[in-house]
Amino acid sequence: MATALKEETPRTPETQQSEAVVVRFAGDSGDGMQLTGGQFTLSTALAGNDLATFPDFPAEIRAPQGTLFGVSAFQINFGSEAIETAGDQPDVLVAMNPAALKTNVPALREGGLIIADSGEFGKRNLDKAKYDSNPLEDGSLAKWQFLAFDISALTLEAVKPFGLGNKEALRCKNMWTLGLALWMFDRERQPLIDWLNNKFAKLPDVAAANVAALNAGHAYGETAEISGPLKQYHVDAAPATPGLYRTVTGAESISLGLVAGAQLADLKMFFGGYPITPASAILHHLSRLKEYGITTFQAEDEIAAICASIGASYAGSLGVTSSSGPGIALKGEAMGLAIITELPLIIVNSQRGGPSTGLPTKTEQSDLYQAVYGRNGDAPLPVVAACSPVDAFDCAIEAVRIATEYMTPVMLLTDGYIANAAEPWQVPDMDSYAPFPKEFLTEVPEGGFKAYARDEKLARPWVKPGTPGMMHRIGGIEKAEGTGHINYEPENHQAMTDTRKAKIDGVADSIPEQDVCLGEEGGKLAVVGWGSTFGPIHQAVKRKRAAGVDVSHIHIRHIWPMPKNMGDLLKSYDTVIVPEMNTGQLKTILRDQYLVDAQPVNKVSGQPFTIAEMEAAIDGALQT
Amino acid sequence: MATALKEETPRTPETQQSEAVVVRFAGDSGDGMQLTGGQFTLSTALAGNDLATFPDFPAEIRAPQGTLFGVSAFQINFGSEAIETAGDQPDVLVAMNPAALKTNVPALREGGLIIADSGEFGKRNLDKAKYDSNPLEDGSLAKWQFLAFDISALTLEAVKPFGLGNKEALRCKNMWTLGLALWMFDRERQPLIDWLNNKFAKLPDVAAANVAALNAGHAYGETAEISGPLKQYHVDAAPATPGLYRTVTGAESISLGLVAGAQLADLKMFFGGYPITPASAILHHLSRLKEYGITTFQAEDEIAAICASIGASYAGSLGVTSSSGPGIALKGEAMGLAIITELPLIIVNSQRGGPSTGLPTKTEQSDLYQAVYGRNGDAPLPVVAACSPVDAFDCAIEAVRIATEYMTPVMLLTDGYIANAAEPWQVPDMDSYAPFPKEFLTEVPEGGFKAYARDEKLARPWVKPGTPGMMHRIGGIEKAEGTGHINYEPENHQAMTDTRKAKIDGVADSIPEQDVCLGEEGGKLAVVGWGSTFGPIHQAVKRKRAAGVDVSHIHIRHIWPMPKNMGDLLKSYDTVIVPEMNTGQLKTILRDQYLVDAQPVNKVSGQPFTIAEMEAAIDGALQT
Amino acid sequence: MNDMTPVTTLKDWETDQEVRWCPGCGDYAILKAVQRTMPQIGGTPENTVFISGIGCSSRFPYYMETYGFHTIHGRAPAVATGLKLANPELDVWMVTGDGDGLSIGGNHLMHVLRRNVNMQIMLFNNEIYGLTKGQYSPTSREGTNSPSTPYGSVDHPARPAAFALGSGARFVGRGFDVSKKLPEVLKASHAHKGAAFIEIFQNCIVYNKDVFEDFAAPKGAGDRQLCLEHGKPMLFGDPKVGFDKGIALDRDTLTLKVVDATEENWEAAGVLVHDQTDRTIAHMLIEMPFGPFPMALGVLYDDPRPTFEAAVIEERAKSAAGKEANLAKLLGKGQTWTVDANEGHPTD
Amino acid sequence: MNDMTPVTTLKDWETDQEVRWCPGCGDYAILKAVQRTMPQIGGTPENTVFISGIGCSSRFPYYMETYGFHTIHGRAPAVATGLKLANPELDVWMVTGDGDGLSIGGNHLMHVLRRNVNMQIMLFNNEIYGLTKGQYSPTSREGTNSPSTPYGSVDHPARPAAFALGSGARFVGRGFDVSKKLPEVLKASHAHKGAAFIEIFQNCIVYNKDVFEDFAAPKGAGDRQLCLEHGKPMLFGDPKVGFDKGIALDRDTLTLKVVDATEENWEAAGVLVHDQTDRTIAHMLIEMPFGPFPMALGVLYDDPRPTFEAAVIEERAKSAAGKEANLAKLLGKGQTWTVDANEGHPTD
Ligand SMILES: Cc1ncc(C[n+]2csc(CCOP(=O)(O)OP(=O)(O)O)c2C)c(N)n1
Ligand SMILES: Cc1ncc(C[n+]2csc(CCOP(=O)(O)OP(=O)(O)O)c2C)c(N)n1
Ligand code: SF4
Ligand code: SF4
Ligand SMILES: [Mg+2]
Ligand SMILES: [Mg+2]
Repeated sequence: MATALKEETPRTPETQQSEAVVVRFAGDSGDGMQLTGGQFTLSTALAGNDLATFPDFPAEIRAPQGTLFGVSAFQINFGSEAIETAGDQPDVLVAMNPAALKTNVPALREGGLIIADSGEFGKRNLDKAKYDSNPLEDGSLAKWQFLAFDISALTLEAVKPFGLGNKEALRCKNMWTLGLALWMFDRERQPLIDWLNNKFAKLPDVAAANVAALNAGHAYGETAEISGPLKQYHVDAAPATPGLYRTVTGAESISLGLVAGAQLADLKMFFGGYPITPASAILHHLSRLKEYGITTFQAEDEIAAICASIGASYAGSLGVTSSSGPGIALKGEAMGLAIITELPLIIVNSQRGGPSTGLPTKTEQSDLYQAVYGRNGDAPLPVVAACSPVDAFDCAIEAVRIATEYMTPVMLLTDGYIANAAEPWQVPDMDSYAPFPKEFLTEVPEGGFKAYARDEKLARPWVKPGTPGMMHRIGGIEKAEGTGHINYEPENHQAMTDTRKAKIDGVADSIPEQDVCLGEEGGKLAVVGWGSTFGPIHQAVKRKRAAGVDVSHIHIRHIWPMPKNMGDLLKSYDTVIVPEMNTGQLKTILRDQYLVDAQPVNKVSGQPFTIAEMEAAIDGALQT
Repeated sequence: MATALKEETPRTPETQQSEAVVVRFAGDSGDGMQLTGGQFTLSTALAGNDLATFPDFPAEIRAPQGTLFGVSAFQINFGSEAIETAGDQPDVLVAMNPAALKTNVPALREGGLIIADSGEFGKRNLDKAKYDSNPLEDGSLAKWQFLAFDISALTLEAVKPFGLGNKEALRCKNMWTLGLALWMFDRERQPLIDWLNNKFAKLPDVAAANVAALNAGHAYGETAEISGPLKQYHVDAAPATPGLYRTVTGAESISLGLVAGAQLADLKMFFGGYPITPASAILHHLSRLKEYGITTFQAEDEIAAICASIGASYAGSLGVTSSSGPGIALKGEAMGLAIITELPLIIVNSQRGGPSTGLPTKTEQSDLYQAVYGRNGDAPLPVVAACSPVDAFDCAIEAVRIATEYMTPVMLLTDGYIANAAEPWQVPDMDSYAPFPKEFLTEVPEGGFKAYARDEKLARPWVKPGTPGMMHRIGGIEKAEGTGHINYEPENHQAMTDTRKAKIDGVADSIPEQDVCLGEEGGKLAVVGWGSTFGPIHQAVKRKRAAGVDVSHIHIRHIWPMPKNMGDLLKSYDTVIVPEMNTGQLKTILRDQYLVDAQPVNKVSGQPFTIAEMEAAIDGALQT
Repeated sequence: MNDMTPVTTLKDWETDQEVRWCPGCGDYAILKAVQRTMPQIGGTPENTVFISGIGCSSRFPYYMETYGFHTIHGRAPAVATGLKLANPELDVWMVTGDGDGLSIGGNHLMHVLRRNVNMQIMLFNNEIYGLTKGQYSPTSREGTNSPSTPYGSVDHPARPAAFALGSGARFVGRGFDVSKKLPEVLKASHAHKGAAFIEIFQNCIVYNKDVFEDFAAPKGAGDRQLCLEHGKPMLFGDPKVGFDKGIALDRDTLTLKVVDATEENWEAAGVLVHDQTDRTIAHMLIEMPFGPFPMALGVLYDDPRPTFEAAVIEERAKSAAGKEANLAKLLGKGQTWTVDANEGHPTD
Repeated sequence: MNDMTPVTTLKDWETDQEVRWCPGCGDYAILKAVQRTMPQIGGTPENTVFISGIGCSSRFPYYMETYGFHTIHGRAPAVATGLKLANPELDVWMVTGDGDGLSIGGNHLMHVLRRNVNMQIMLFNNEIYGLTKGQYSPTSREGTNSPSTPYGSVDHPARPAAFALGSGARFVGRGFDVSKKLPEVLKASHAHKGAAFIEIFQNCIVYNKDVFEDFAAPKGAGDRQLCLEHGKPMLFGDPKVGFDKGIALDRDTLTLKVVDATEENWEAAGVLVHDQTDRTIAHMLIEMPFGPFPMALGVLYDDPRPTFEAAVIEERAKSAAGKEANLAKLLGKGQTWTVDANEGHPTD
């Protein structure tokens, strides 16, 4: 049972029932840890546990082997209750080399279990990891349990029959490790074996070797259990709504949400992108989905990417572009063009650590200012933020709905954590989504055609070039009300500025009121979050509430405009705190819009908040 | 006396003593109205009046003659008291053709005087101006005084002796008009005659013809006075600090301020720009000042312009770049680079109407969000805003001081109105400015060289490439504290983010406390403004105070960070209103930072506020 | 030229918007030339789109009674690429200036040419920034006095046609605003499938008056213009009295030279026959210095290859072939499991 | 080559930073080649600056014990231009990639070449985006499978050297990562006053492994590499056993051809002598298709003209000549008036 792994963690009544384990796989970039983690995730999902993951890899493509900066890690938190974060502290650390041990062991819970490949703890690797002596031998790991055995040698042994070269053979180490992990948590091997055979269909020897390594690792567990400290744990399946499930990463689910959104809007999609970490994955996903009426275009830069998308929207497709911080900065001028020409457009921002190039592979929420305010002129646009891989699907659909119904660019915020993390996902039934088909203007309306006529949402008509009788010109210069001709008149500019603002403000009419996702309306303390801080906030609030603390969790999905009841809701609490992975950006909007004394809680380290940090913030807010 | 022109204006005790007249010259773009206005301004200045101007010209280079959109106007407000705005309503309108009359007469004060060139009111021109009948004849100008005579014919007559072609001869019309205006306001002709002779030194016939036209216009005034409604007015000189004076536009004074700032900092200046209205004038001015150690570089685009300036700053020059809205949007990514590499840099933003291409030749204050928030990541930089052509000089120096003392990019905000408007300016005595010479690190300091060592202002050392022994590398990836090497560690990123924020917040230690520029600390109402709304706010507050209203004017020059006493100061008023030529951007900062219920008063028409609008806003705020 | 029976007239291509260029600007003549060309190529206004950046030249779309998009500075090629990929049926014309296309927009221009998106790209080269009041541009000649270069510019100018060819253009044409032959070049550019680059010299009478007069002035034009025609000898001189000079190639030094030649003896004089598919000759014609040589006008190079949008469509079709666009299936892809209604726990 | 007595050794150019490219990446070899070249050209670390954009290649400055600036994606030419104008004494080397330099940064590259800023521009062409994990780049060959083109790319690739020449480059060199001759090309680029463009083929072993093997592999290299030397015949074949082929020009069709030739009979065989100042030949060599022809390496074109910074300095000096930098006078320029102390009113 998992309790053995958990004994030191103090338990609240609410969490005691939950069985959750945090495992971290860490190794050299070349060791295939992300793959191991991904496959372990899948097996966890198949076992019916709820889960959350946190892949954390180096900025280098392939850092020199054995170095500290070349360590790649994958953390998974799984359990028989709802899991919202990848876990504060691992209970189990698998360390494939000294560098992996060194960089990851400080995070391990006291008393947690280390599994290390002793075969990699030779002098050379110890030097590279800047260890003076072998930690497996010098007693420095005393506060943890540890198990070291020569995984390298065991793997070589296991795959010997398949005649692979030494290098190739050693590549199977990760499968050996995965086999061991599968045994530890009492998992089925068959799905993994199927997957390996499928993946290496063209290289049967490699497939067989990997399967052998997997089996060997599994067998090692069984054997070692008898003789040593290695134990098997069982984590019950988490209760879940009945239905079909799979795992999904944020990048996948945004891509799928965009596809679904375009279908609901009855539009073809044009995706213009330019590679940048961590946004590229969306481009990669969509470029495999040509049969869904999607054109993907890798442009020469971010400016061309958004401009091509604007061109496609002008042609009558749903233009979508995507980037992260630095690339989004470059798109600012063109966003203004989409705003003034009132064309639908989705801009996905997968946020990463800034400023400038910053920390490309780390997560952050520091582009909220840029999203809401970062353009020349009075240039409002709606902003929607996803809070998890699963949520990203619905957020993408919502962004498409707003963009097409209101004829406006919409910014969809996600971040590096969401993009890479995986969650179990109940495959949505598209029949349960109300379609919002977009109609093009194809006939000159009574009273004549006006390119800037307005419907009840203040949206202008969308006319595809190629439509007879409605030729017209648009552009970035201020347009005359109604006709859309160039117009520099003071009154007209005032009117158009007001209309653009009113149109975007009006989006609030089409979104749900802000709810309290945990706790009550009104009370001592509201913790208000957005984006990927959802998990740690939610867990912390849950724990605190279980301990009888008067605290509620409000999670904002619609960053701009906000739900209409937001001001009243916030004012119903004595204290409002706003945890963000930035220096305090959402809090600016809340204070400006509602004049509530929202207090920032900030972390800008490229790492998600831990639940413990959130609990401390709640304690702090209630003390003062 | 000017009172004749002013009789309908209700006067408060404070303003009654002040003698001020507002004159607007309006004509076809080809009529040389900007030149006429500029020269009239000069003669006004030489007469010792205080003054403010508002040039308002069409977006087209040379719009077709006679059209409504081709009208170019120049307004001047001058008087014997301090003048802060170009005036709400003209007292005198000079209309050189029907289009000029049509577009400008609505602004004219009831009872004001129209002077029109009847020679241009033929059928063709009336048609172009969309007049069904001749307004000079159909009684539609009844609520104004008007004088129409054939200026075209009179000019041709006057310049006949000099044998110019018809087209060239007609070009002298503006000098005829200027001559008349000089007579009306009792001005010296000689400086103008000198200027004409100098300007046309190489074309003596043209010079002579222009002088003749000028004299003829003047003589016409004398003659017409005897027989008709034309009267001569005399506006006393305004009291002024003794010293040497000239007129200056905002674009000139920013350029001069940058030159002065660079000298005070003991640096060479590198200016990288790309043409854009209304920012280009700064590039034009500086490119004539090579002897001041200035290199100007017209780059291929705005991104190259800022990047070249960053390169020059890296080399040890003062890098300066300048643009307006759309171009500033393009520079966002590179600003992040300057922020993380902590290099001094000045970014001048001459704001214009937005969004997108917007209204290039109109003024607006809608880039404040972009200035304060418009970048990816947590990327703070100081923002300084000029309020008038004269103020721009000191603001530019202040920007240079902050940039070099704190090793940071600084945004200097101005706008189209300030850039083009002219004011009398007491030529500053540079000896009265404390120099702030920047020292480069040239010797390895004790304890070794660190590229990201910090001084008491948290600024890092500036080392010129070429300096022996301190070779180092910088870049846009997060830097390690101290060394500046690449560093992705969570703690380091947190520390560097905090330091960057603390450094910019610390700029507040070096700026004066916020003062109340008119009125008292505390009271019923504060009108808080920034930038070029200074004039109308100040005049309105002055008038209201004279009428006994408890209202004060606070003008913010340091937009980010703000003076330390700002919060307390704002809280000392019952009500705070924030007039802005945008949809409410400064108000966001005030509400966020100080949680004061600052209420926006907005105008987004491409036109400055009028004093009357400000008075109405004050009344409105006090009623509720 | 593949003229068709016109179904429209010039009038059908005029908008009701007041044309707002300076009186006398070369843009007027180009506008007329384009409006004259459209009926001849059998265009229909509703299927035609003009895309421009920012500049005087880029105001062009407002005056064409077609669909039009006046975008932002330098980005027209990108907008046009998206438009064309989204609807390849449209006849797309791009209008840009020497600043818009070669200063801020040079990169997009390069890529649209390299990718070979099927559209006509008209670069109005007036060797100046018109709209921003006369600063020098990347094509301004060395020593140009302008507000930003009061003592004369020092940059070596870019050569649009050389840049286009270096970027991979498969059609390079040249004309000038008031040239009667401009419609012919436009027609050829339209007939070319792929990105067709046309440099149009344009007189900015306000800020760079008459810089092209040396070859564009009607007087003596014959001597100063080499009007290229595929398959015809490169003769010039006043055609009214008969050509009297030709362009020949010194095959030893690989340099062009001007030789005396007539329509009768050109072959003997070694005059080159224009082969618009010859890249080497295209390079030479483009780099041929004006002064010692006439200005090469017309279609300098025309050698089509597959277009980008055709390739994109083909690739899309190929990769989608046999696949079903079933969203439900897509959502449920990969390894899945089912949670049973009774237990709320997985069953497989 | 103008070698000087080295005052530094290779070691002096190495930093203490861990090199973070993938093991086996071609960038290592280029780094060594550059570090080897620096002493030979008499460089001093403190007067040398490496400027790069973003990409694997652009990490280069961190490994050179000189001044260095790892800027932002595509903008290195602009930063380097500002640096060079602010201090023309510095020896500036730019490092860029096929994505950095030709995708997002193409425009700046064009302009730095056109302006002819005196620096060495090394474009590491691995025909892929390395740092972002393997998407195709503008130089990727048609049909490249990559994460963003899972069914093969369809764009026609850009050719860096052709682009450079079309942009006005006066020096175009080519080499590859592990080539022993790379330092010679680098030295020549340094000796060239002005913007020197060097395309360096670089093996990205992770995402585009061995795409250049066809000519870069040591085995059979003689047959596949045309190593150009100014004034020398264009011979190739294994030099160890004697060249056996040459490049000749068919002067009728103006096309290059491969002919049998040896070091003895090349003249008779019509083999071209490399004239690095010949632009026409440079065009042909650059466009010479690999496969039927060998890969042209070395200095393809080198014909200096005045540099930008020299012109800027000269213009600055000329326009400042005789003028005094008197700030007080400047501030008080134009028509002024004085307000008298006694009256507070103007007196003149
Ligand atoms: C981002 C941006 N930068 C600068 C400008 C200002 N601008 C408008 S047009 C132009 C150059 C115009 O030159 P060109 O393309 O040659 O067109 P022309 O006016 O000569 O026809 C510039 C710099 C702008 N509108 N947007
Ligand atoms: C503005 C911006 N856009 C995109 C990126 C992401 N990015 C980093 S390097 C790179 C391309 C690298 O390719 P290349 O220049 O060929 O260098 P290589 O890694 O192959 O050496 C991209 C797209 C970025 N850092 N900044
Ligand atoms: S400024 Fe020049 S290019 Fe622009 S409209 Fe006037 S003449 Fe034409
Ligand atoms: S990804 Fe390619 S180019 Fe980048 S370091 Fe690795 S091998 Fe080199
Ligand atoms: Mg131009
Ligand atoms: Mg590359």
